[in-house]
Amino acid sequence: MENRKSAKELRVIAEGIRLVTLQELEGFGSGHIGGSMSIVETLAVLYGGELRCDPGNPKWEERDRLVLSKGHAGPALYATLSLRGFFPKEMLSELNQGGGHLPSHCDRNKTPGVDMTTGSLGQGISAAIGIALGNRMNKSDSITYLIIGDGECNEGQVWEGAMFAAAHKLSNLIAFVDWNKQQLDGFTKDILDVGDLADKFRAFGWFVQKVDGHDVGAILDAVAAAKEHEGAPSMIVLDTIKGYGTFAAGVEGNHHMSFTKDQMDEAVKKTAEKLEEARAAAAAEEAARRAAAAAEEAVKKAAEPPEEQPPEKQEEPAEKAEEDEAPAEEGEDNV
Amino acid sequence: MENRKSAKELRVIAEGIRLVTLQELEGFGSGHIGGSMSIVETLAVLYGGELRCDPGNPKWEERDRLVLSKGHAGPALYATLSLRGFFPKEMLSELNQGGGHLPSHCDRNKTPGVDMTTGSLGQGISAAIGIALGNRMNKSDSITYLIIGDGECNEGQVWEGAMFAAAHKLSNLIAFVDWNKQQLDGFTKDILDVGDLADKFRAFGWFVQKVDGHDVGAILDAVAAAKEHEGAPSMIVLDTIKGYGTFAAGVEGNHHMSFTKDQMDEAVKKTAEKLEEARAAAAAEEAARRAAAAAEEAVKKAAEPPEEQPPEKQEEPAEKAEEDEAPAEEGEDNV
Amino acid sequence: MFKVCDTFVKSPTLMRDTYCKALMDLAAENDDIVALDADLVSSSGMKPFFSAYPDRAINVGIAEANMIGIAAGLSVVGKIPFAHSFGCFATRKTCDQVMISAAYAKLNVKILGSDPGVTAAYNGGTHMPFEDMGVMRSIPEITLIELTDPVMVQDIVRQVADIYGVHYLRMARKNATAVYEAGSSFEIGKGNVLLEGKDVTIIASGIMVSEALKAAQSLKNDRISARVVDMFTWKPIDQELVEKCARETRAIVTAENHNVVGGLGSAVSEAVVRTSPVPVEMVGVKDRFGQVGTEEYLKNEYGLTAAEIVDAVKRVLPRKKRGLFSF
Amino acid sequence: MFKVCDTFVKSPTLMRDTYCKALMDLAAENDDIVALDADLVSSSGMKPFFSAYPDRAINVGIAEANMIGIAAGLSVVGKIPFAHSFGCFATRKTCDQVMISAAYAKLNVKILGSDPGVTAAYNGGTHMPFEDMGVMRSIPEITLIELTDPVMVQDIVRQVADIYGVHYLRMARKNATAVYEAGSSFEIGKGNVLLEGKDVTIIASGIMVSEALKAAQSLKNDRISARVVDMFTWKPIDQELVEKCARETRAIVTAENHNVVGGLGSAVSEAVVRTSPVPVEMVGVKDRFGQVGTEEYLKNEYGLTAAEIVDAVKRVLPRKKRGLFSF
Ligand SMILES: Cc1ncc(C[n+]2csc(CCOP(=O)(O)OP(=O)(O)O)c2C)c(N)n1
Ligand SMILES: Cc1ncc(C[n+]2csc(CCOP(=O)(O)OP(=O)(O)O)c2C)c(N)n1
Ligand SMILES: [Mg+2]
Ligand SMILES: [Mg+2]
Repeated sequence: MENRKSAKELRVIAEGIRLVTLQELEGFGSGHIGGSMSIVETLAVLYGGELRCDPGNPKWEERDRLVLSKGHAGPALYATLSLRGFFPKEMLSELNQGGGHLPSHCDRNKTPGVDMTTGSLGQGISAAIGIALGNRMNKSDSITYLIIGDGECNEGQVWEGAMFAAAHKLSNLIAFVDWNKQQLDGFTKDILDVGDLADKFRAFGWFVQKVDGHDVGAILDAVAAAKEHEGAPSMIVLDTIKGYGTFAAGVEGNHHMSFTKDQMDEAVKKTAEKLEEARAAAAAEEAARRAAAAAEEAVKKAAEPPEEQPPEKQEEPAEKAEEDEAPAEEGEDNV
Repeated sequence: MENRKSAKELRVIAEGIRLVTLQELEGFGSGHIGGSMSIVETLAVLYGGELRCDPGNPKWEERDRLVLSKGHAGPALYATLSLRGFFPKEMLSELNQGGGHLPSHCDRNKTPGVDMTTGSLGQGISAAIGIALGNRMNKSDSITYLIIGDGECNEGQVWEGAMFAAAHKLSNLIAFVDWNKQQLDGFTKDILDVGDLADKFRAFGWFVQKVDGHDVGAILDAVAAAKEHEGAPSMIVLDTIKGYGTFAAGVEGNHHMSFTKDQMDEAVKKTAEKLEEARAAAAAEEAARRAAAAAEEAVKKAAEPPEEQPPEKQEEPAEKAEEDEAPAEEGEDNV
Repeated sequence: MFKVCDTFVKSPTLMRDTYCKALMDLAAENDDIVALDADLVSSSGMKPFFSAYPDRAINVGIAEANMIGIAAGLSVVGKIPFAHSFGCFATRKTCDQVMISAAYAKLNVKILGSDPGVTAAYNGGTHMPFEDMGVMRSIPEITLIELTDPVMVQDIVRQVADIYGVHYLRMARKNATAVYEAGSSFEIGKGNVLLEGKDVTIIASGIMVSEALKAAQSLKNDRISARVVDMFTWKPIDQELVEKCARETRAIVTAENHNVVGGLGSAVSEAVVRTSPVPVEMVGVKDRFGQVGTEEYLKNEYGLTAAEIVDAVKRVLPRKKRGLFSF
Repeated sequence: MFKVCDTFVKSPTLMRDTYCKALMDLAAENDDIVALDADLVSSSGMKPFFSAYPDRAINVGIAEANMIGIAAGLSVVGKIPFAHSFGCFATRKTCDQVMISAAYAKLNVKILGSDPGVTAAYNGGTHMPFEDMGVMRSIPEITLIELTDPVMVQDIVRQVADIYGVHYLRMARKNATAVYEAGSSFEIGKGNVLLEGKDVTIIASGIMVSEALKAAQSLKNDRISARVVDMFTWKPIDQELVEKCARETRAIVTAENHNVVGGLGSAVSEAVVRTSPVPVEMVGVKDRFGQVGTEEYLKNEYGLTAAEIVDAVKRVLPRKKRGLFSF
């Protein structure tokens, strides 16, 4: 828990991801903006620290995995991976370019840091199950994360996987469903009403939590609770808005969009402002935290005799500070 | 309601179906006895009167339909159809014969009275939905019945159909799931635990009832309630025993079985006895009913002046009696 | 009867708009026409149909297998369902349903698979079917058609609605090079000889038809006379025409926007070897996966060009038999 | 190296028992071997494996698509999954998963489809895959193998475990006619010449291999010398051997327990027409659906017999070219 970033810090990361994703899409002129924007906060929580990985060694065996089953949201993941240092920012211009590293749908063989090839909806859950099952066989403590779409839940394979994962008590599988209420042709309630997804996964035997999918703190807490939970796979239902934070938010036809320069300039500007606000808030929080820590330290030193534990304990905050800085720096690089 | 058969009458039909199915399987020497035996009571209720059909005109457009999605239970349906007069009893010996009319899995092009081709598990629900939807478009009041297996519920297509039928409020679709707790390789809880199927279909938006699947009266009531229910498809969860009423009941490996002559002789004998008991019970009930009716009639005649309605009203019981006799006769033919 | 356009210009109408219009015309005449889609109405261009006939238009959501099963069920009660998804999903996700609920059950189901091969462009490898026809081809009794241009769409959709059985149509959604003059009509199961020629026959389909015509033009400069056939029906293949071309030109080049393994080249080979074995060169995708890119980029990447056809012709010609020919 | 048995007796061991034994031997050596099944362990004969290695044996229930996806996921973390279902479901229900999660993702997944064609016998048309290889054949880079007898099962299963990639194996579950002597070994991608001959080559697979050998014997009486090839790898097809046979015998008959449309006959035709077009006759299922019956009944019904091969040879021989042969 102590290693976890604060909500304010994650907010910085999220706005950074949103900004870079928009710039990436801007470069191409159109794209899957809706489904990319709605998972930004979740990616911030995962790559902000919850998902164990090593950007310098993307194939590190001990890493956690993410299967982005709604593979069309690749642009958001690519932005995240580049911010996290998996590949240089310049590569983002390869989005959808013939022969490039960033195809429209996620491809494990093309992009450093992408763990599974997806794009045919419904398939990701099974792959994630296989990975989680394999890790269990290998006695690895690695966690497998999975993100699926709400429209994707129309696919029967999602329920085949749901039934299996529960029957096999795959507690090392933590899934998110991006409940953004829209699929390709329109609102899910008009196309194929998925009803209450939390209810459905609960009936299928999952440990289900429902959170505001744009509230990094809520997502963070849910992931923590999911990690704690034993004996069942976890489903975190993300209550989100498709296209969140941009001109695409909740509008019709926001699945795959072309946009005008004005629209995009405006969105970029707004997001950059939000990023600045988030940074200020995080910095204030950090300053306050340091002040408090220094005060506490002073009190402790005055009151207690030296122990064996403190040195190690002290290292932790130091590590944390380092980690904290990294994404901020990356964010700056990329603004 | 008044046209409905009594539970005692349906019991006679059920034992008749069980007996003839056993004889049919006996002829071949092995077969899908488990899944055939568990749906006998449901078939008795449907072909005992709930399912509108005309054995003389199997392709009658106004008929109700049955999609037996667990198509390997064909032998039970074939026995039922022959008892109901769709084809001569002799044809039952064609079970699994090359070039014959009764393949191991149901085939709409081979067997009179079979409404849909099945055998690849999971597909029946979609076909049934299509039929129900088409009937709704055609403004027909025909009802589509569907029987699926509990193991079959592993298939994602079942849940694709479940989500669709609820979203489209297909109340002209009445489905049964044969919750016999076993699939091919063993008990569902050991192979792939389906958990509480009633819960799952409820979470998917269906009107769900759970009944003892060997209690014809309970099934009858559930079908009646399903017909009444508006705005949602119906799922009747049949609590059954695979292989019910025979040596195969609930034992391991009862999905597809070979059997000894002794085993089968014993099962046939036991079922024939049950049939006799059921007949006696039904006859007693009928006698009591007639006596009561005669008494009531006498009282009425004595007390009331003639009205306009009575002649029609009187016809109904007559019709009913006729219908009642038919299956009994067929049963006798086939014992 | 058909007439070939002599210009290589893009059709003014999009394939999908013609498809939608054709189905709407049919629906106006026949109450039994039903349209189904799997959350790709925005792509299939069927919005006008869905607006005009809401009671006969069903968006099943992202559930292609269920869609085909529902289509089969609808046809049980006399409906004539036309179901659409991208070609990759319309086949790979539904193979068992097309086989059992539709074909084996002998029902009447029409399937449109859009975005064949490189026309999937930016949707990339997961969405780029070089295998859809191959997946379907071993299903008995099914009819497989690739639609060349809007004029053919217009005519074939109408025919397919009238002919009982399972039909899979493969079609680019957007604009195609116009190959036929308006009002042309076509016979399912018969290839169209677009250009006569005596040295070689180019048997092409879909976007490769106009490439074949271009190739034939350029071959003329080399004094090579190439016959061009639009083999829009892949199954049943026009056995008679293939044999005739083999006999008369003694060499064949096939051209398809599909894997040559199991595709048109394969179907033509099966037909050729029966009675009239002649050398065949195949232009098409050589057992590779799809990827993102513009259609032009991809055509070059996979060798789906007139230049590639010309090369294939030049490779096949020296292998023609010069001696006694006994079939 | 392999040796051919000269008797046509049924193997004493069932194919499935050999399969299970082979996998158990592998599992004993290699912790990464994992078996998956979709509620057909009783059929696949894998019960001993499931008992011996409960932690590496997964019965996914009746959910074939999920099974293949899980297999792909397992291979992401280094496992070597062998997944089984009946051939019909192992292909038709999983086509999209095999294509994307396994092949396109370049993972390491082994699939066994049992009960090919008429060996499905009493399970009838829904369960009788005459199309499984056709469905898979257009998927790039996949290896397709039909296992002839237990001796081959033993050897190939081991090889397939060692070779990274997607392999689909097609195999009758019960007893097969013994074709190879114990200890024979095989090279994937190379056809086995079982019998030399100069007038015609019979290229067969699966249950048709022994029929081909019988046909060759009976053709001897008519002084026809038939070469017999067991083309157990359908993809990649042994291009070199097909060309050699075409050149040397100038006529080919294919024999398969599969639809000739898109099947082995098709793969051989594709290979033949490239450089060595010779007449090919195909023995196999002629675009028909399956049905119930004994294997014997069905072999006659669909013409999958030595007699049918003999007829095909007699049809193809007169069409051999007598004149100058220029390839
Ligand atoms: C099997 C399959 N069918 C159809 C598509 C085309 N498609 C891509 S995205 C999409 C809509 C997805 O909706 P949802 O899962 O809700 O994703 P999100 O709203 O997060 O974008 C569709 C239909 C696909 N990729 N895969
Ligand atoms: C798609 C598919 N996979 C596998 C099979 C083989 N199979 C036939 S019956 C059966 C078990 C069915 O179990 P359940 O649905 O519970 O039926 P019941 O217990 O009523 O017999 C299996 C696996 C099949 N027919 N279809
Ligand atoms: Mg959505
Ligand atoms: Mg069961």
